[in-house]
Amino acid sequence: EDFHGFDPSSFDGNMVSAEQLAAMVVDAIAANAPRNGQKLTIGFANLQRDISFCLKVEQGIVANAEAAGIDLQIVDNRLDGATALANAESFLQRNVDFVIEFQTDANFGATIMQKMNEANTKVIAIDIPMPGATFFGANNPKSGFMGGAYLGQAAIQKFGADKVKTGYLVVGELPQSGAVPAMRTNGQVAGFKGAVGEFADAQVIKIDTKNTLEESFTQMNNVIGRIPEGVPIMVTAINDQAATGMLRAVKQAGREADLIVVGMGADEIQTLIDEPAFVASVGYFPERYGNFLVPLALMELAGKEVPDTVLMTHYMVTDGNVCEFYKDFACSATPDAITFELPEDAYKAHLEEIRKLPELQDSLNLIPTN
Amino acid sequence: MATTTETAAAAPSLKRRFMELLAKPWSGVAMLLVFYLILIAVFSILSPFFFNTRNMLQIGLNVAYIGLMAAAGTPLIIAGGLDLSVAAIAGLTGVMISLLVGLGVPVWVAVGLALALAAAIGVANGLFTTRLKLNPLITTLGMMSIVSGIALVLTGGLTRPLMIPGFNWIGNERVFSIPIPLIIMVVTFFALWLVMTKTKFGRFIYAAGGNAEASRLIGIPVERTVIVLYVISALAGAVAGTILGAMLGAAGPNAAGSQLLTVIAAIILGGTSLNGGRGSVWGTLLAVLILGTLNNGLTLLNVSSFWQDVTRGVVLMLAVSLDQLRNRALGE
Amino acid sequence: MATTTETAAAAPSLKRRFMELLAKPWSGVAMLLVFYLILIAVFSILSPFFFNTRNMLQIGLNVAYIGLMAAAGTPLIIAGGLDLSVAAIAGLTGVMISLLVGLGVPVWVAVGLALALAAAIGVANGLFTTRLKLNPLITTLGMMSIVSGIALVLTGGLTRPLMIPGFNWIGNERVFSIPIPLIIMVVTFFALWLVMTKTKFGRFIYAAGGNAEASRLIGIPVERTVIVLYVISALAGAVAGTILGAMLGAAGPNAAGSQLLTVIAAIILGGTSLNGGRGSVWGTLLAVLILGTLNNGLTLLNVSSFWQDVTRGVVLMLAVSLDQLRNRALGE
Amino acid sequence: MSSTARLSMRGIDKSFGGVPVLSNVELTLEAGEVVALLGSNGAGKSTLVKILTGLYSRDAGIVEVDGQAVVFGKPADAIAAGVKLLPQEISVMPDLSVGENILLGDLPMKPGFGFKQVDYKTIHIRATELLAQLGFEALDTHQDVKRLSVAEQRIVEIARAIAGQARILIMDEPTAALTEQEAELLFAIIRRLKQQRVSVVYISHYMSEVFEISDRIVVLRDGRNAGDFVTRDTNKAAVLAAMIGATAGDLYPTEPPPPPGTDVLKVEGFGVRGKIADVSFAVRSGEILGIFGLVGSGVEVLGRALYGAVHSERSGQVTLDGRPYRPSTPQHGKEAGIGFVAAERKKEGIIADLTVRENIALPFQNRFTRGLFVSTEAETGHAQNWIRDLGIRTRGPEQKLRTLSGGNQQKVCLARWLVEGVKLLILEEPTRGVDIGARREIYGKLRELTAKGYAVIILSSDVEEVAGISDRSLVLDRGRVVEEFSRGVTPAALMAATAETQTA
Ligand SMILES: Nc1ncnc2c1ncn2[C@@H]1O[C@H](COP(=O)(O)OP(=O)(O)OP(=O)(O)O)[C@@H](O)[C@H]1O
Ligand SMILES: Nc1ncnc2c1ncn2[C@@H]1O[C@H](COP(=O)(O)OP(=O)(O)OP(=O)(O)O)[C@@H](O)[C@H]1O
Ligand SMILES: [Mg+2]
Ligand SMILES: [Mg+2]
Repeated sequence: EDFHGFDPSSFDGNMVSAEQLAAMVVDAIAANAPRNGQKLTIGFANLQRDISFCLKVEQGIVANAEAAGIDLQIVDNRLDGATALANAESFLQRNVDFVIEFQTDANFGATIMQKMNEANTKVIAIDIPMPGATFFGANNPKSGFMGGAYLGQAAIQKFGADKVKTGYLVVGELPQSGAVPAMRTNGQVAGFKGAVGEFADAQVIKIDTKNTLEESFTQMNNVIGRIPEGVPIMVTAINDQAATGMLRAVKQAGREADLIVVGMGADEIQTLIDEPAFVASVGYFPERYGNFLVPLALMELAGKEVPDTVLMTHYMVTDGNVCEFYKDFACSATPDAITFELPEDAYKAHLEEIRKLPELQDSLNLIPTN
Repeated sequence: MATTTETAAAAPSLKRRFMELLAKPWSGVAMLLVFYLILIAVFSILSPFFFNTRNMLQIGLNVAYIGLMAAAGTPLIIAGGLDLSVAAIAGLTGVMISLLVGLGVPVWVAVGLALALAAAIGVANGLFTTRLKLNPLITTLGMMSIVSGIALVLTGGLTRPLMIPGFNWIGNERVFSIPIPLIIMVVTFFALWLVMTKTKFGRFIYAAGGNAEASRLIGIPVERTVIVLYVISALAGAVAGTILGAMLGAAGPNAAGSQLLTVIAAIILGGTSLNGGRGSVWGTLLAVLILGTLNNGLTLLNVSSFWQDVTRGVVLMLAVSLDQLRNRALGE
Repeated sequence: MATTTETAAAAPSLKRRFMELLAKPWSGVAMLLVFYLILIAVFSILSPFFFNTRNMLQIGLNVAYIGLMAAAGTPLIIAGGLDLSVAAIAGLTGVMISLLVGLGVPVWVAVGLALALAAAIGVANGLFTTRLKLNPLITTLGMMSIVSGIALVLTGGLTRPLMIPGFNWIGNERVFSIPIPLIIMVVTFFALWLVMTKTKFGRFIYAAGGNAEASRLIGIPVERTVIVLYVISALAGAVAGTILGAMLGAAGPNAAGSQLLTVIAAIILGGTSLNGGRGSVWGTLLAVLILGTLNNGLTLLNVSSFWQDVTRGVVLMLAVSLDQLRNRALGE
Repeated sequence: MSSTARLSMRGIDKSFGGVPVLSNVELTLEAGEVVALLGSNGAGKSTLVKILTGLYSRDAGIVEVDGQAVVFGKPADAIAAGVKLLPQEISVMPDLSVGENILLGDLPMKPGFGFKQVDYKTIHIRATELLAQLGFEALDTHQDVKRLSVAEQRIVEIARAIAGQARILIMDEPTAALTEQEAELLFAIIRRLKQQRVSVVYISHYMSEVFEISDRIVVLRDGRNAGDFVTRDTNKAAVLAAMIGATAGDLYPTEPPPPPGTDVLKVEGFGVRGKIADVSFAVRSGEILGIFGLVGSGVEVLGRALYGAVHSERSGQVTLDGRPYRPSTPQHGKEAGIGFVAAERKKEGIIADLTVRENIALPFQNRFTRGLFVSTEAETGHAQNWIRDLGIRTRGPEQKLRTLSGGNQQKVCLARWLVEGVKLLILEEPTRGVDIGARREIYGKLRELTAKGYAVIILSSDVEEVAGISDRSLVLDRGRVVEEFSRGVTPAALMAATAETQTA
């Protein structure tokens, strides 16, 4: 359905105009009068405000809310379930008209949604699903698989297929963040294997990045001794920050020549450009989340039908195409650029496999069909 | 000397009465109460959403599980102990309940087993720090690491659902419109206050922390007292974990971990001395409420979480200064 | 009694010599050293990647910034203080350098300014806790909240790049193949050891923490000593932040925050008493190395981070038990 | 005999870190008997009674109570068997009330809301009764013990010791902080306990007390039994000979002091707000000035105010060596050449975790600093001199002060100030807890120091000491000087000076 030029199923992700937004607000107010009698108010609960990804999401939402002329109340869930619950309550206390939740874990969703339903407040959930809320966010299995496959193909181009098999894949994980983000890192491994074929499990090293730069650095430092001199070190991680920390550690150990990195999220563009070993990152475009979220919210408030799941479209971001996504950065041709192809069969098989995993049975709607 | 007596007589009963009030043992708590009331007044003026029954109860509900841990930590610190593992125990408890229920154990039996496990951890903390005389900070920090490690291993690091019929009411229901977690917290504070001030055991707590050597000398079972307090702290952690799990409908392996510093800060801010021998649960309660109110009020005012950090720091310092002002006035 | 005397006579000088060794002031540190060597031996056997110069230096590099903060925290705690703001200062320092350089300030001038800011924070901590006699735990916890809040506000919460020509060598270069951060850490430990054991100021540290009242009465400037130590701690935090920023090529507003508990744990595990008066920097160094080695060894063994938590807890308890064994043997 | 004895300890051995402290020590006690345990500082008296009450374990030996072999693993076991200790070092719970401190071991309870409650009312009634026996019925039993003076805290501890029913009561230097009047009241209580067949071990360094109260005297020397006397059949000289292995000379120096020099410190109309007023005196080089006063007389602040350790408002004129002198911190006092030893050794004197060497060298670190660093050798040399000269019983300069006996800790506190440049020593209770041999050494040393030109002010609640050592003495009462005496005053006259104003 098209809502003043916004169709969630075919939206390109560029911010809609202020006029369009204003028209949406008019519709929304007509269907749902502002609860404070003056202005529509959207509550946004951010996951943890000092994570750059989350901040970019927040900035996108702020920009859209300002353009639409609606009020925004922002809280910080601080990666904590109890805080998320208290924050949700504070939204109800403030009579917000709509809530955008970016919270820690799918399992906390039910309780928060119960309160929201009681108060008749609609919710969009970002990246972590909540029952009965519209889901908007990353396509975890696909983005992970893309990144892993890209890493494999780029590594073959750089080191040759035989040498790659002697190398090590190091994945910076975040195990405590749950099954849904884990689809990303598992996808990375599957994608990598899909691209390089047989690859010994013993040569896959997983480290816990604890979602910080310094921990990624430290743990990469710790494992680097396990990787024999001269073999390829192929690095990917849960996000660009972790990938960067790992990259720094390898560089510091003086083994940059053996290194190849594919990031996740494309939110450390400067590093991507500056570091030759950092060849690509899977684009998440968090700064565009707001472009989806605010129109989606207004659409729901206006009483229009919205799909229950809106997944982000991901693209590989490289030195060669970065300018297409981020105008502030220039594109540059690199000699080792590759033409990326998603190994479709392996990808299908991977999706089949994870659909059977018991821990994902509650999140099947987040597993794409293609 | 003649002059001194004269001036003392000149500025008569009023100032002196005030000084006498300040010198009362509960005057430190009274200072915190004043601070709390000022905080409430300020937020009431600044935010239209703040001062109403619902929000006040909400603050109580938000801090209930923190308050429980801080309540039980207070007599422990007074007796000269310290429990850094309490929040990890809360996390493990939620996880245990969820896992046991998953294995088919009835939920309240699961809660009972989880409490028993917590008690065992408390006994271990107590034995290590008293009988083996290990440093409490390192011992309970080590225990924290072990307990939360086990919770992570058991769950594979994942948060587990905890929506169980007949269970979640303990986190969500209200009695006479007062949330049950808040009732549990208040009852705990009251019970601890009774124990600490009215019973022999309670006096032993203060004696043991004030001067363990002297207490032992007059036959007070110092070690047993401290062990019991470690168990109480661990149990409070377990109850906090149960309540939190019931409230959230889910159990994270490290659900309460981020609140450990808040718990310790509340106890110390409440006037309990880390050196032992001194403190009261009411001070802790006020400190918990102050921290919770600050959080709630600033959030309602839409203050960014970064500025909230700054504000919290300033408020902590101000609150602790008050007590010092009192000491100054008393000429100590 | 006859039998006891006999056995005492039978196992004569050897046992006694051993007891005398145990009674030496450095024997607690020696116990930790033994523990450290055992740890190294175990990992050397279990992992082929562990025992080589490169990995050993790597461990040193990993813990350098933590060690710096723990080193400076040691005399402070010995003197009766406590600094929970040190890690937040590290975060703010990296951010400050990045921001100032962004404003066109030459990088080393920026470092100087950030150090000056840290010193000012240290002075504030010192004045609040000595002159105003505020509780150090609450004061520096408040300061931590303020400092990291400011760092967050300044950066808007983002990690800032810190790749500056002529700067990053301080985190990445090696001298005679020894990483510079490690050199800085070792030099700091050595300098603090000299100050603490060989200078007048060092004596004052131990005296002030051992008995502040008595020290004051023999004319020792107790407050000044403690204030200087707060400044040293804050400066160490700033240097740690600088090194960390240079190593990572980026400055996060809360870059070192997760290591605060490690810093405190290392100091206490190293044998420094939270009650003041007792401790040594070498104990702290060993504790830092033990924690770093454990992390490195377990990671090389591919132990999951969850089991690492469990193991770390057990090792902490074992390490602290050793010292108790010694006290037992001494009959204390 | 041993089968009927109330207490029999035989063959007791104890060593710390391999160093023997007690060897084959024996102690017996009959029902209703008062045995004085005597010995120099560090002889092992406290260690012996700590073993008896389960605070320390013994390495070897037998303890029998009423003929039954007992092993007390902890003091609670000893208490259950009727053995109670009043320890040498103050051991109170500072943040509990006086009443609770006294009755904590046996709290009166009353029924309450379904559980037994602490009966605070009875606590305060009973505590007040006990304090009344000690002449302190006016002490408010509701206040926290930390607000009391040392002497009052000591009284609280004594009240605690005599509360309830002990069969064996051990008192380790109970009168060290008490005045003679207070001690007399204690003796009355001990006599009454004796009639109730309670056995008492009484440790003291005051010979006169020992002869007044004890039935038998057991002497320890270097951790061994060195004499067992029936009190009425012996005399001080014999006991002293057993204690210190030599025949005793006079306690106080007898040779006439050198003529005093010029005024070192001159005080005119000095006052400390709320504590003392209008005090005037002078002390000359080469002179020992004794200032006697009971607790509350101002004797506890006068010395501190002159040293710079009192923050309250002061008034009047003070000159030091003819120059105006107004110290506001102890540093000022020290830099002006004054040394100060506080009465409360444990709280205000020793730094327990530092070594003897470090403690002695602490106030004047600059003197041991060579270039940037402190010279440990210089410190050691200095410390060793005083260990020898003052007869400090220690394993060596590297021993931690914590593990020295009380009297020896006191000597360390004094030794700190015995350096060039100090011209006035202000000593509060300089020989509290110091054995008689060491006291003689300390007094002798003070005389030597004055001969070198030092001036000394001794503030003491021990009349005999003030009478014995002072060249001149002042009596302080309720913040004012009430009498001044010259050399040769009798203890009785000093006491009378306070008594007069008390009754007036
Ligand atoms: N914990 C300990 N560790 C090592 N040595 C100790 C310890 N306690 C006591 N000592 C030593 O044991 C000896 C006896 O000490 P004790 O306290 O029994 O003497 P005392 O006779 O009571 O002396 P005083 O009259 O000074 O009180 C002293 O040399 C002392 O240094
Ligand atoms: N030796 C002295 N004789 C007479 N009066 C004195 C003497 N020393 C101080 N005073 C008076 O006592 C009052 C307070 O003294 P001072 O200013 O030295 O202490 P303070 O500033 O209160 O203490 P501090 O600086 O240690 O906090 C002043 O009125 C001062 O004149
Ligand atoms: Mg690149
Ligand atoms: Mg003794």
